[in-house]
Amino acid sequence: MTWLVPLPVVMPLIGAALTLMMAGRPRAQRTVSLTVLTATVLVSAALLGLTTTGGSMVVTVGGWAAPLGIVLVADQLAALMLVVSSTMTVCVLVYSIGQGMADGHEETPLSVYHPTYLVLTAGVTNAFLAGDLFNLYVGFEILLVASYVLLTLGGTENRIRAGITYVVVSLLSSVIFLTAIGLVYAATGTLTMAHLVERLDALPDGLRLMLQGMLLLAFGIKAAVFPLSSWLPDSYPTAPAPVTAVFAGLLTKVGVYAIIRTETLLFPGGRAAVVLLILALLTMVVGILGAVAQSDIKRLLSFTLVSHIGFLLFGVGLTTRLGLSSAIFYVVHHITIQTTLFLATGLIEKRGGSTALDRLGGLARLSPVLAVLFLVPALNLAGIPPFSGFIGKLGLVQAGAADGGVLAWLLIAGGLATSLLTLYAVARVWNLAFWRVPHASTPARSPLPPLMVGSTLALVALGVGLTAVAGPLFEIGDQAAGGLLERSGYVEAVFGATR
Amino acid sequence: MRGLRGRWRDRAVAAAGLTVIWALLWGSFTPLTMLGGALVAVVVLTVFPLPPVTYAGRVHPLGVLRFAWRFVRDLVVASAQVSALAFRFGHVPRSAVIAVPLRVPSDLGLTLTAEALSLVPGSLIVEADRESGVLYVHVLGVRDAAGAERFRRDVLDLERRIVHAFGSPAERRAIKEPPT
Amino acid sequence: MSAVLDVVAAACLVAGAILSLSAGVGLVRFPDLLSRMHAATKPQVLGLLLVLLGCGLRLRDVVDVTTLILVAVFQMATAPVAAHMIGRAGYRAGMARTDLLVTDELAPAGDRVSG
Amino acid sequence: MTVIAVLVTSLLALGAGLALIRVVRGPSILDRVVATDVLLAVVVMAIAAEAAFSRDATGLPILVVLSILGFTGAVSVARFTAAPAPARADETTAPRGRR
Amino acid sequence: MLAILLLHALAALIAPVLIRFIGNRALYLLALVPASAAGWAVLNPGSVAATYRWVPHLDMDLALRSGPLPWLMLLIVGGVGAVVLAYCASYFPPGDPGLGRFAAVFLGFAGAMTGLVLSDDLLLLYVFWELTTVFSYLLIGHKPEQAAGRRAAMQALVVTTAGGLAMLAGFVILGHGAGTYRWSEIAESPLPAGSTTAAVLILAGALSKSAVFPFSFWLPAAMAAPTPASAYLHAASMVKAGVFLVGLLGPALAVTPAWQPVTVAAGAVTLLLGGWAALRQHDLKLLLAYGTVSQLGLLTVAFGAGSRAAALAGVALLLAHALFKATLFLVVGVVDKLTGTRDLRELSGLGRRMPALAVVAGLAVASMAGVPPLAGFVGKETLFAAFEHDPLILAALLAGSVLTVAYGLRFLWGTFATKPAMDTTAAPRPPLALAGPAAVLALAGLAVGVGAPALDRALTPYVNLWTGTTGHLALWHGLGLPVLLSVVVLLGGAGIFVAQHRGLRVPEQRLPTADGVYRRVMAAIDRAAVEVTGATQRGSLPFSLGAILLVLVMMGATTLLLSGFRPGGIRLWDTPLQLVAGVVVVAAALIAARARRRLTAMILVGVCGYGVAVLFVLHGAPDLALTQFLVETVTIVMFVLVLRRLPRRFSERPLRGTRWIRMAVAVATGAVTSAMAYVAVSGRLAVPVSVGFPGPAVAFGGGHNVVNVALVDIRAWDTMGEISVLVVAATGVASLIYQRSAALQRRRAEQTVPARTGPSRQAGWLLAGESHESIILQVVARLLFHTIVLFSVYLLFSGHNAPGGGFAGGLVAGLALTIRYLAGGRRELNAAAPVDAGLVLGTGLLIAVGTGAAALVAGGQVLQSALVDVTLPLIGHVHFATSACFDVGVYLIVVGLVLEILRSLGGELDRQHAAAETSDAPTERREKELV
Amino acid sequence: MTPNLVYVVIVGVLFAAGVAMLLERSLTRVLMGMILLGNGVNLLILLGGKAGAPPIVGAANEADMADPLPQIMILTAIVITLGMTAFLLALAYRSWAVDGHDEVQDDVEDRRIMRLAETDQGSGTEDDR
Ligand code: NA
Ligand code: NA
Repeated sequence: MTWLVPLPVVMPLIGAALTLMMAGRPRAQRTVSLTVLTATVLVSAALLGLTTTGGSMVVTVGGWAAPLGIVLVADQLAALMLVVSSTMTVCVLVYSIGQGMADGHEETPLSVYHPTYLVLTAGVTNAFLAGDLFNLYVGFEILLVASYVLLTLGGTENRIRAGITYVVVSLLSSVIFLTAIGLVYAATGTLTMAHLVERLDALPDGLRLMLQGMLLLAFGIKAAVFPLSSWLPDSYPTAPAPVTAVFAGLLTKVGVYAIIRTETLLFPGGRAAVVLLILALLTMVVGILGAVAQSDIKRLLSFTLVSHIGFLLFGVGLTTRLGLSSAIFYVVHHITIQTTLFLATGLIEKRGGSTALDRLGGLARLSPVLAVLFLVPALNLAGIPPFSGFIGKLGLVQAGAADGGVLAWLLIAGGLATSLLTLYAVARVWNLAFWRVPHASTPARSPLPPLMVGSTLALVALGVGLTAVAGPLFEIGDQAAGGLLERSGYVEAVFGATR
Repeated sequence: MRGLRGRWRDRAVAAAGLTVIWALLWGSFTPLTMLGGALVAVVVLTVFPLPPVTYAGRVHPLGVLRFAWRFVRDLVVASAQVSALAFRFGHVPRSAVIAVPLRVPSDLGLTLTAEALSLVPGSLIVEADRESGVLYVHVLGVRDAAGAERFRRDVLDLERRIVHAFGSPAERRAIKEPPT
Repeated sequence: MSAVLDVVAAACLVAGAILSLSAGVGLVRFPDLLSRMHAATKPQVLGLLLVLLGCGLRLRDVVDVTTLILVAVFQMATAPVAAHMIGRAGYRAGMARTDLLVTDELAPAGDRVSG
Repeated sequence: MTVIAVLVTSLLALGAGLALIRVVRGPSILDRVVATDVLLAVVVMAIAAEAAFSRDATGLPILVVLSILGFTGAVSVARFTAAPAPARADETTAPRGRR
Repeated sequence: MLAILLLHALAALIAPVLIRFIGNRALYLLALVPASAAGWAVLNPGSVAATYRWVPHLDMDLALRSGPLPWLMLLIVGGVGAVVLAYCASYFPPGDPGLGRFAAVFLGFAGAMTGLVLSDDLLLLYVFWELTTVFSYLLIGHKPEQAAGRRAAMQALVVTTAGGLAMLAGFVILGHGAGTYRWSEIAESPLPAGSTTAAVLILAGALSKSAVFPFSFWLPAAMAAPTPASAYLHAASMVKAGVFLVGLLGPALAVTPAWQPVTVAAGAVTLLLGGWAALRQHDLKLLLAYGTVSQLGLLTVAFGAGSRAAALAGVALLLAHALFKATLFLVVGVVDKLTGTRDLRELSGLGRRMPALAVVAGLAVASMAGVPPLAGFVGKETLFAAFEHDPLILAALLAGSVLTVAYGLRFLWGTFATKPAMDTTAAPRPPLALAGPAAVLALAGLAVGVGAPALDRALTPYVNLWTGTTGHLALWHGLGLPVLLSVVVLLGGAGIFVAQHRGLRVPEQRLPTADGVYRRVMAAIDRAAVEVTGATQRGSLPFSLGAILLVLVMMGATTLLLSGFRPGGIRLWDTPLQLVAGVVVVAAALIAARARRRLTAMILVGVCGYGVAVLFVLHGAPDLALTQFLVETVTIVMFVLVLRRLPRRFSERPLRGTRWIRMAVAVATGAVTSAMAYVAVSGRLAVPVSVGFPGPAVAFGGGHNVVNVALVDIRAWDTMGEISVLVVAATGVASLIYQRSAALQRRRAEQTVPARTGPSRQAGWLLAGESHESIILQVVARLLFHTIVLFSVYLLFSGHNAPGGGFAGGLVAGLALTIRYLAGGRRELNAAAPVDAGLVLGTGLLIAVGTGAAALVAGGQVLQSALVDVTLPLIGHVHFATSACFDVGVYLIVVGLVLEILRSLGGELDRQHAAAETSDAPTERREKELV
Repeated sequence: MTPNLVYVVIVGVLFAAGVAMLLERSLTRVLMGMILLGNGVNLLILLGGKAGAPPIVGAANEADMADPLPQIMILTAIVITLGMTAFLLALAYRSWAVDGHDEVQDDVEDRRIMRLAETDQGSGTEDDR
């Protein structure tokens, strides 16, 4: 069944080609996009099932065995990420169709949305499946360039300004990533990650630390780790809601995924763990303070996005099985919830005409559905039990307690404080936008498109559903973490794979 | 009305020419190469249609040889002169912009003349007036009006050589008439 | 035979290189754009042809010689165009130094000229 | 041949250096373009000469490319930058945006 | 037990629907849900446990366990909940739009509270704990139009969540140390290390939830909630959660050093401060709220003291307080609803108008004051007995009790008394539906008092968990100190009430009000947020980039130092020509960085690129050189197309001040990168994997040019990604330049106009005519065009064995189109390539990816290629690798990219500019100027 | 492997020059800085592989061939850079069309909060209306 492995990349690309050729026929484009992405979800789910029962699946692209050619590796972690991310892309696509984004009216330019969106998906899935360091770079480039286009859609003044910040910072991160790859190849002579396992181990410590640092830096920018994060709140909020949603959900997590993958596979032993933990703490605290200072919902959520990356790093930095599995669980949670919240914010903008807190009010009364769609994921984000945010955080706290070090306890304290401030921040949004008397500029009636509401509702339900399936999900996360820590399995799977 | 037939001829000539270039690129003249070249040429000509230009001229080998010889001679001599100018320190060369009305101002003739003139050092086309068929040439090392006149004559000679090498019968007839 | 060809080739190469140097010298020394262009764009054509000739004499393979012929032809077709475009732009921008011009027959016609 | 190689290399390097000086000094864009053109020609010569010395023809496709397309850059600059009024008007026609 | 919880959840979900369809009466139906919890408790007085798996990895399961204390709490939560819900049916006006939401949240809360008291897993307990906080938040904000109400909700949320999080940390310490989170198991084994810290953290949670000093302030503010909610949450149930926790964990944790001092001291202070504050209130609800605070302090003292007798008193008071305080809130609700005010200064003569209600309230106040034979009396007697030998605490308890009596009387007097010089407040008689529930609770208080011995028996198993002297619940303990104290308390309280009535002013307490502390803390957080954000989020791109680069420099420098690297050796160059090219590259780069004019900088950057291409040639990388030359050329054209519109010079630098910093960052980055490269290269020991490329490239890839075979076969997956990048980049260019669908449609119409047919000398066979178009360029462009395209095809196919390939070929073809565009503008371009760039891009991508997918369909690996060798008659041997198809896709995409660039940055900018120049139709830019 | 000093120096200079341009305000300058950085990275990658004869089987001895793998990476990088350049130029143009210049602007919201910080104010988003 290894033929399934490349499909999450191949199918969206074929879809992109077809939608490009169908320029000007939105209905056909819509059909293709939905079909392709739904198929991607199904394939991803199949991969998750197969890897859970039968272990990692490896494809040697073109039949060129590692380390000569490129390998695609679907282990449990990759498969899990695929499932979550492709599900997000489908929901967001439906939402954007509902918004009319994808069809050419309103603020929507051209017929570029569908092909670009599909390529973005392919980039994300490719990054998850990459078993080759350079191919990981290519995956990043694919998703980045697609994100540039989506972020600047319509070319308005704000989007151009934000787009420039985003594009330039991303380009620098790409340069740094490429430099890191160049250095890695210079030192080892190989690009296959499974092969690097052995060759990096043979390098002197200092050199290895340098390579690790460069890769961490590159991924840290993409993951928006403080102090590499200041670009994110300046760029994400200006995009159309579905675009921001899919960015917030997926793009930073791809960076986190890369950190998890490389730290566990290539640089085990937690050499940089202390640095990671310190960065995690700073990211959490500085990020959430940023959120508290904001007066616009989108910006506020962007800061919480940054802040909660700190939780993920916390788990990775602990380098224990529980820490990793909690981080994996938290990634799944965070992708779902952050996407949902940005979609809900899009609905707020649609209903209330703004996302600025001083121009909103009374939404709870004006649109009870919207109130539920915002409140539930907001509480989830804040780590209110029994939602998934709490479960992930609980895992991290337990993992930190198991570590028992001073730094770990500091992080637990920081994490709990961050939780509290997250709650404060979203509750403030609730107080002002939903409870306060409606603002003069709020339209009395403004129906919300059913597709937008439906897709958001689906994601809200999915987020709540994570609580119900937390046990099995944690089991998968645990197995995935086990696989990450036990490197030999990965290496054997890659080198054992033949055509 | 030589429209349709002429265009087919143009295409055939173009295809043949492209096939030759294809063979030169591969440096091989096997049937496979030639056939492949022809195929590619046809595809290229189909995908990118020829501009609606017809080349009515004929290539005259003798004229071509004569033109080539003079061209190479001019090239070498003039290159030496300009190089010498470059190394003659302390001397600032003077120059002129001279208008040369061509006698057979077809687009192709105008261009070929301009090209040949350009390649010969010391002259540079600063403007080409298509309507009136006048080339404006910047000439290095011209000292006076007589020099300018001399240059104008040289250019017309060059035009004659080109028409003799590549021109259509009508053009060859036109070039024989004394300049008005 | 081979040795003779090599010597000829060497001569061509050296001559070509000298011409390229002269182009550089003219480029630096000549006073205005149009003069510099003469120095720059012309000796290099001959110089290039010589170097290509030298190269062909050394390589001698049919494929390579035919390729070099194409290179020469292409170079001769394109170099004048670039020179013309730059020269024209320079003239239009008033970069021909009138104090060095013996005569300027374009000046009165300037406005009527069409591409 | 080595002596010839060194000689040719030095001459070409010198030519390139002089051209680079003009690229840097300008003063006009067109001067720089002309000088860049010379640099490109030197590069063509250098590649051809290198092919001649090493009797290695792998660089020839590069020569074809440079000979047939090398003028594109110069033409585009000349075509658009120094043309009359419309394209030259820069600072004056640029809209005054909000700062 | 799980069924009860699920029932609550279900009821909460359907409550709004139910209320919409059958109105307020639905509440009676819904009241059965909490009642079922109480009913279950009645039927299952013993210890019951049930466990359902949830997240075993975190040891968080649905472990439920009922014991004596949970049993009692369940009775309170379920019973009071049912009564209050029934009360709500009449309290809320019919058709109140918020009632559905209220009922849902109320039931949700009841479920959470039920879960809380039944949790055996501490983590599960925390889950329910937080849920009650959230539901409380939503109930407090039931009428959210007033800022004060919203602020109160937020305050309660933040304070109790903060405490809750501390408690969670405490739980984790305990659970981690004990290896289990089941309280039943932790309690039975010795306390793990860190229990003291855990105990303090847990107390923080418990005390904040129960509004004990210093967290008391949120509770009075929470009175913004509808009165029934206050009765239930802020009197009977939620605020008891903290006390409950102290009671639940106390038997094990009281041995930790901090437990007793903290609980007893905080409880005592709360008792006194709350009572004192209650005396000063005019709003009846606030009076009760402060009274609740005070009583919660009392309960905390009782449970915290850690003796059997005190605990027994605590349990009794817990129950008593739930009953009498809920009663009083319901009474206030009735008064408020019927009179429209809760201010005791505006109420007069209600006792006469509502005697029954007055009796009910009197009963509750009597219980509160400790009048026999009510529940309050039973509890308080036992409590006095428990602290007989602890004079300090006893004194505090006495003082507190005196205050309780005083404010109890004040409440009764304020609500029901006929005041001189005041008209009797107009009010209808309270309907039974409103007064009934209050009466039920008041009577329950009486029943508890009377049935004290039964209660005593039921609670014995719990009390036995504790150590120390045992007490008993009884109406009559015999003549002793407790009875005496009870009398003193009643008299003292009455005395204070009378004194206050006579004009004694109760001075405002001068202790720092915790409410102020909360405000200051939140303001400080807000300020910190602004300061930190202002310092780290500068909103400036150079700042963001600078931060990243500084990290790079510091990280690089540190690891370089750590690497302890000794230079092993260095070569100057592979060939001295590298030095020549290098000098050009370095000079061009440095001068480009300083250039002031855009085009100058562009040309220097271009020179730099050409120099790098030469380095590629010298390195033995002709494919790279080829591509680099082509890319540089395309780049220059693109730059010119855009820069022609931009100002000639770079704008004045607003950054002059930071110039030296930027220079330093730049130099440091360069130096560190160089050093890292040097170290990395020197560190190489192993043979690169690529030594294995050449053989298989020929054998399996069917080509001699290893680089090209790698691009289209060995590493074709990378190439597939890369062409996707190009496709999207091209799409993005179109998106930015055209912006709107309409513009792109116009373009499509334009470009499909067939090329002009027939030569016409007059009109000119060239489309030229504008003054900046040159006849020479046009003729040469047309003459060379097909040759260049042919050459591009040559490169495409020869690439497998010589420098070339799809990229180079595509770029060459693209440049052929470029030359046509340069010669004749966009019409010439349309004549040359009458096809939509998007179609070319899509086709190319489809071919390339389709080749990969086809291999999959054919049963191979994705992108696997096959070699085809055929010998054709006359023609000869044909050798062909299917990967060439992939390369065709690449070729098309590159052509499509260049075409898109020419159409957008070329043609469309021409058009926009022309439109701006000529038309008086205002363009977007002009509009901007006016703004 | 022994590093080639010329490359090491060029890489350093290209990075320094690129960064210097990158830290400017004008987007076209930033773009040019990116291009310089791209060239620098490409040479850095090239440094990690052996120089030699072009890796064309048959034209040279396999042992003398340059390492092809860095070349493949660089080729990919070059082409990606081309796409990015096109996009950024379009962005620069749009920026000019919208704003009248191609300067990178500071974020308005961030600036507002910085002003609040400078004047020692709170975020002003407390719920007090
Ligand atoms: Na990113
Ligand atoms: Na991101």
